[in-house]
Amino acid sequence: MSTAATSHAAAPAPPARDPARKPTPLAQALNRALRDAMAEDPSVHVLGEDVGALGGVFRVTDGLTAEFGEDRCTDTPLAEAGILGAAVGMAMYGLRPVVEMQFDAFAYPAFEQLVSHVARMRNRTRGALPMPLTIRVPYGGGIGGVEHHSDSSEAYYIATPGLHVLTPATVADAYGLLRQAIASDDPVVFLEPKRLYWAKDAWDPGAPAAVEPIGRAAVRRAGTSATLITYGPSVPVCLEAAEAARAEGWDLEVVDLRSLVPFDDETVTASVRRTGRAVVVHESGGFGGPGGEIAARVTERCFHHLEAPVLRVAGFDVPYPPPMLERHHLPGVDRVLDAVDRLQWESRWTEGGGR
Amino acid sequence: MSTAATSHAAAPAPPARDPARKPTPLAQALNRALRDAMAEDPSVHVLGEDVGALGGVFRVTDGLTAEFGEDRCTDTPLAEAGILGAAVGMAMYGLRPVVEMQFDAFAYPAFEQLVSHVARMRNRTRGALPMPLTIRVPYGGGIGGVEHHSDSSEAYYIATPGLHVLTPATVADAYGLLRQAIASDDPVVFLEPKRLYWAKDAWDPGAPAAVEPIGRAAVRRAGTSATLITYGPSVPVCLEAAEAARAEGWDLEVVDLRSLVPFDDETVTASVRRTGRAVVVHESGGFGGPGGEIAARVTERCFHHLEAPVLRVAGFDVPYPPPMLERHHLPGVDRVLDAVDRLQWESRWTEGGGR
Amino acid sequence: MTVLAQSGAYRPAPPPAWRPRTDAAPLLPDEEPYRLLGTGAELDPELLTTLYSQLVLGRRYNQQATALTKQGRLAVYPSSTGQEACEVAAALALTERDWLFPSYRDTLAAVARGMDPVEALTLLRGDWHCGYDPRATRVAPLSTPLATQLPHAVGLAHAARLRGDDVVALALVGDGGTSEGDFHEALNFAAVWRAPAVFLVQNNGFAISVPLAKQTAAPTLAHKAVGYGMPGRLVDGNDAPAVHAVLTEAVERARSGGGPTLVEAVTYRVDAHTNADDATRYRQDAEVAAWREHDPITLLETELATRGLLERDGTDLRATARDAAERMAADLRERMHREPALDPMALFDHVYAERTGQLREQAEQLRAELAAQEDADDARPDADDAEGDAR
Amino acid sequence: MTVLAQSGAYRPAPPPAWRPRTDAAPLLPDEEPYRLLGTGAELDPELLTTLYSQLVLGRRYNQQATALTKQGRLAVYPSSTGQEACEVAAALALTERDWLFPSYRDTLAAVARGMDPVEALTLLRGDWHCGYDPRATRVAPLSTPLATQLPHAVGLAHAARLRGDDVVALALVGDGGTSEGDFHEALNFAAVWRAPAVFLVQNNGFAISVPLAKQTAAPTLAHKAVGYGMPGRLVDGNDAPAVHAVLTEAVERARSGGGPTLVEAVTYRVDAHTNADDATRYRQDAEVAAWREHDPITLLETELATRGLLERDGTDLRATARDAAERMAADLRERMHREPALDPMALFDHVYAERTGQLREQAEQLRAELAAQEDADDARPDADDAEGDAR
Ligand SMILES: Cc1ncc(C[n+]2csc(CCOP(=O)(O)OP(=O)(O)O)c2C)c(N)n1
Ligand SMILES: Cc1ncc(C[n+]2csc(CCOP(=O)(O)OP(=O)(O)O)c2C)c(N)n1
Ligand SMILES: [Mg+2]
Ligand SMILES: [Mg+2]
Repeated sequence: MSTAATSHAAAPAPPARDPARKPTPLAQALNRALRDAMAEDPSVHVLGEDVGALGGVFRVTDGLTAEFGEDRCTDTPLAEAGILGAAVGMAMYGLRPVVEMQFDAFAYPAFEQLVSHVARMRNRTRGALPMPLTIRVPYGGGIGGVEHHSDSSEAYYIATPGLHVLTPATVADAYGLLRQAIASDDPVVFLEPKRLYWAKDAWDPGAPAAVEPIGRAAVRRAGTSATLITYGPSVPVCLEAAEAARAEGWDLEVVDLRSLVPFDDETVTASVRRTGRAVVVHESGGFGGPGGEIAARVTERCFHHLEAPVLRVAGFDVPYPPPMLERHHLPGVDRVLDAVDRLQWESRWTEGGGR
Repeated sequence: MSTAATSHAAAPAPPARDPARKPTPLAQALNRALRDAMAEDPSVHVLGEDVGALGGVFRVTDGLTAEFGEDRCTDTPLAEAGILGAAVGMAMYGLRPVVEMQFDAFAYPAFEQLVSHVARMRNRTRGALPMPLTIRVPYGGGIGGVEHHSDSSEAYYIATPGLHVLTPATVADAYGLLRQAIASDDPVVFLEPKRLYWAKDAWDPGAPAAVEPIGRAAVRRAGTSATLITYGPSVPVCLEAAEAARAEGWDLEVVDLRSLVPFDDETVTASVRRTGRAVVVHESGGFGGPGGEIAARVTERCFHHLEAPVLRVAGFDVPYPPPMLERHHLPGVDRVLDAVDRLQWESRWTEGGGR
Repeated sequence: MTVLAQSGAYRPAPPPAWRPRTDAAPLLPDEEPYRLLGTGAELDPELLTTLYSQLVLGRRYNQQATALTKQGRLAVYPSSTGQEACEVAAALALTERDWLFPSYRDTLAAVARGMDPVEALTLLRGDWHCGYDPRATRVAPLSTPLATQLPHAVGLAHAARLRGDDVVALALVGDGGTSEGDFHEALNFAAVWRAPAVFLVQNNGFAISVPLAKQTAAPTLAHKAVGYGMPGRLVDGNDAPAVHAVLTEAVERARSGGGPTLVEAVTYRVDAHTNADDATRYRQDAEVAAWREHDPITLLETELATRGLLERDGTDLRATARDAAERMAADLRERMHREPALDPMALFDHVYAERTGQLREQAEQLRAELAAQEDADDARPDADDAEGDAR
Repeated sequence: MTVLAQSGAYRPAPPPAWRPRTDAAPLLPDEEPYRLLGTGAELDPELLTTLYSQLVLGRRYNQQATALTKQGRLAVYPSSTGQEACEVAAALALTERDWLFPSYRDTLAAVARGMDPVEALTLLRGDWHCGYDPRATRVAPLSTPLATQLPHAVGLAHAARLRGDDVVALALVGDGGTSEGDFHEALNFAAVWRAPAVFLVQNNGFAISVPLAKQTAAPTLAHKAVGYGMPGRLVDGNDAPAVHAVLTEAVERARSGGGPTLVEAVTYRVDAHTNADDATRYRQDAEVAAWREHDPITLLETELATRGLLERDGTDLRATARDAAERMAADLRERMHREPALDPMALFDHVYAERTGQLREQAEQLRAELAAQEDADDARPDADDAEGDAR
């Protein structure tokens, strides 16, 4: 596992005073969310490739077939458009399908079903056919995966009206956001940061901590010098960068978006207005990636508060590299700090804009 | 046809002094480009649905099968992934396939082939298997098309490294850019603005005007007050807005990007540095759309030249509306002028920044 | 059979004992398309007259809708003229609780199920995308992206069975649509899940301009069934009672747990692809003329005449059917000439269960624009016709 | 037959005269998988000994590659142990100018064609995505997205035929991969175009954990051929000469203009899906044990013994084969322990023919970072091992 994930376990979770709170891997909290949702609501059905006896290649569906039977957690034929399309039909009949796409790049065959149907069915039918679907997509790199196993495809999803796009970065959010996604009457693309599957936070499965609702960002670290706006696998990286930045005299705020759609302008704007500087950090490609949207809307809303342009730290605009080169591609602590360094700190003095 | 297209015919084309230059619809210039490319290079093959006897639903491939035979211009079975996948194989063998996707939304079934293979094959093989493919996609609305016939899907393509993304807005570019796309050794998603198919410019098919190369934007109207950054179907809208803006005392520059990837930072940045204000205009959805990227990179490069945040005028973040409502959705002249109006003109005086 | 029953890991004996799991023969279609008309088969007179009235109504509906495109009252109309037997039989083969999954060409099937034609035509009129409530009508939205509705039908049928409901899903697709990956994936899912689904391929010879010979090299499209392990049935698509019989049998098999069926109905698209299409570019009039000789209405009328069913209680079935059709057409014409009142603000109403902040902002923008426009219109002397130009 | 020859618009006679276009019988597979071993059939001794040596080599290759994953020298390895007969026969059925389209499991087929195993394993090592030149080797890149390579094979075969070249494309796919839409679309294109392509499905019983019974309800996967109008052939995938014979026939048919063939080879994935998989979660050891009894190497060795072909000119074929395999393994081991030298700047080299401005900027950024890092490393006392930790 990456050091990022390890440091993450340390950083945001409060010390486990409560004995019921045990270090729990993020994947296990997801598993628990599925189990609890299925137990509570018989209309929740899980389907996908290898989600049954195997429990999914990341074991997120482990034990569900044993507990709920094959009709509730179903190994499907190997055909992603078929899986998502069938889930659309199930949702039309009132079920709440939770679909697993095995890896991000293997969700692409289902793209037409996603864009042309999942995202549009409610609107098409003026609300008569809502799509209470959750599409779980393990995404991102950093796990040494060979080609097609490390894509970050969120740019495609956020550009598709009708979808909610969520991504947890903490164990509590893994559980809480997934429960909210399944309970939502709107379709949710639920992006699971692969390299955080094994990251642990202290967490009590018996009494899962409440989390902010869909559509709210969370300030993971308060700071005054600049805001790091980030999500998913880059949250631990930013927290680590913020720690390291103290040595340089910077006190960085870290905002974890949690929900890319709906976007929490309020929290983000408030933070950037306070700090006057911002860097957007994500692993997916820069050009046409979410960072452009975020930087643009922050700038639209905070222009006169900005001491420097909102900068972006993102994956390079290249196909995801092979394992031996991925460390050069992934935005790491150094690259984040380099960007912070370019936030025109001298202008504070030369232009006299005190804050 | 929309008034936008009509006004476009009037606006950018110089008066047809040369008698060989006749008012030519954009679709016809595309047809001519295909024909000339096929005549010049026997490795150019056209394939798609209804491209043969019918000549395509927009008649862009009209006459090609008659002239070059079914092996060169081929009606395929109705399966977009199959079409694009077969084209990949043809390109692997050294041909230059030109694929027609019948409408933008019907390119989605081919998304996996596009993202996982077309965009990556050269990189995957370290240059051994380039993909000299052109994928023609009629895009955008304004033609009264029922559901799925008016999508603007460029956000998906520009976020995919390995693809070039071009879109002509003039008859000369329709011909010139398509020839360049076919000649390119890289895969090109060639977005054809549907509602400009019937827009005419004076143009000589016997001696087609040379156009700027791939990767260069064109200043379609010089101005000093602010820059409208746009492309494809929104170019005529912006030109019309620029004309109308004269009444308000604004002298707007209009930059036609032509090539979304590669992006011409040089031309765009030079323009915005000159004018100090910019609005990005496109028809595709705002959130996660190309406008975010463009606004963000312009801001990164021109921050200290900007009198106001770069604003965006885009389609609403809704599934493309039915024909009876599309005029409310499409960014028109008024919406562009409203945005120009919000470019904080008073600050010029209050802050004393003369230009 | 439930999914559970098939759930055990597949444990093939090693190859020396390996056998194909079932014999393909019962899955293969007959050599000849199934026919009833002219065969002297026993047929329910009630069914024949109902089919006839519906075919006449359907033909008139197709004509009226086509006429409405010329009057600018429909954005586009893909006619099912010549295919009425398939459309009508599909509708009649279903009970009220069953679901129909039409493609964009199949408004007639919805109408034959009892849907208001104005609602059925909403999409093609340029009004909202889907003009009816699919849950109330058990008709899924008309599917424009080809074959994408087939997995929906499978999922819905599967869900209904999991719920223990007696529901069958019948999905319609064209010959062209069978080439799409979604066709393949849907049929495979249906067979593996033994979902109560029926797939009706209307092989009308063309996918826009592309003839069947460029679409497939299979003996028939019904032969595709064997690759999924479901029965394939071939039927004369212009023989209404034959299509009805084959579909009814397939629906009953699905209902009773026998799994899905693929039906190919051989028919012909007599009109152009849509009103916007020019069919002379890719086919000869002689071909169309030949198929007009095999018209579903004429065929059935001949049968009714042979059986002495055209006159009953002194009334002529043809006249009754024609009159009903004319009434429907007049009503449709009249109502389609009224401008629908669309609220532009509806753009934002159903994207999500609740408007996002983003959409609230955009709705405000549009509201302000509309208000400004109204003010401007009010200021004009001819303010009266400012509204009403929704097209 | 050229595409042109099929190009006329499809002009069916009206339904009364309508007939299925061909009889399905020649397309259907035999009831029993085709077998040669133990049948006493006439077989070329040269072929048998070549196959044997290659199988032994292949088995050793699988073992060595699996061992390399344990030593951290391969990122992942999907073993083809138990499937060597398919892999080797596929390679041997092709001439040098033919193309092979492997899936991620089929490095052995590439090696059996003569590719350097180190090049074949480049992807799985975590080094560059494709480690060989597909044009030089006529082996397409290993395809990870399932079934997506099949339309490529069709397109390439079609292109070669259009160019008048004598080239056949053989594409490999798993039983799971047959469920994907791309499988369907590729086979349909191949049949309609009569492309010189052969599709070999290695039905090894599983798609990761999912058994065949959850993948299809078809009698056999070979039965899918009939739905495309191409012959389907069923073969014992552990009978190397049988697979070779069936593929050779299919390749020859394709080469001579007879169009594509679908071959299903019934075999078994003896190892787990990859080294990262835990097969005990979804199958029993007894099943694996039963298949080990039907091992392709043992079967062929028995045949060779029966025919007295194990000893030739005083040398034992088994020993010769084993020695060659050990040499290959030792060489592979040795070379895979050398760290490949990857240049991080290569990230930007092949995204496009020329770097875009965007990529030039990003390359500069990385170059600066690497330089800064090198300076930092140089400053450290243990600067010697600063390089070389490419993993
Ligand atoms: C996925 C997709 N690709 C392309 C189209 C464009 N298109 C609309 S109708 C049509 C032909 C359909 O032919 P067929 O399936 O035979 O149905 P028919 O029109 O004959 O009823 C095409 C290509 C589409 N609607 N969806
Ligand atoms: C499009 C796609 N979906 C999912 C996967 C993940 N995946 C990798 S291998 C595999 C199973 C493949 O089974 P099969 O086709 O039978 O081949 P085998 O592994 O048995 O050789 C799956 C689901 C993938 N690689 N591509
Ligand atoms: Mg058709
Ligand atoms: Mg398998």
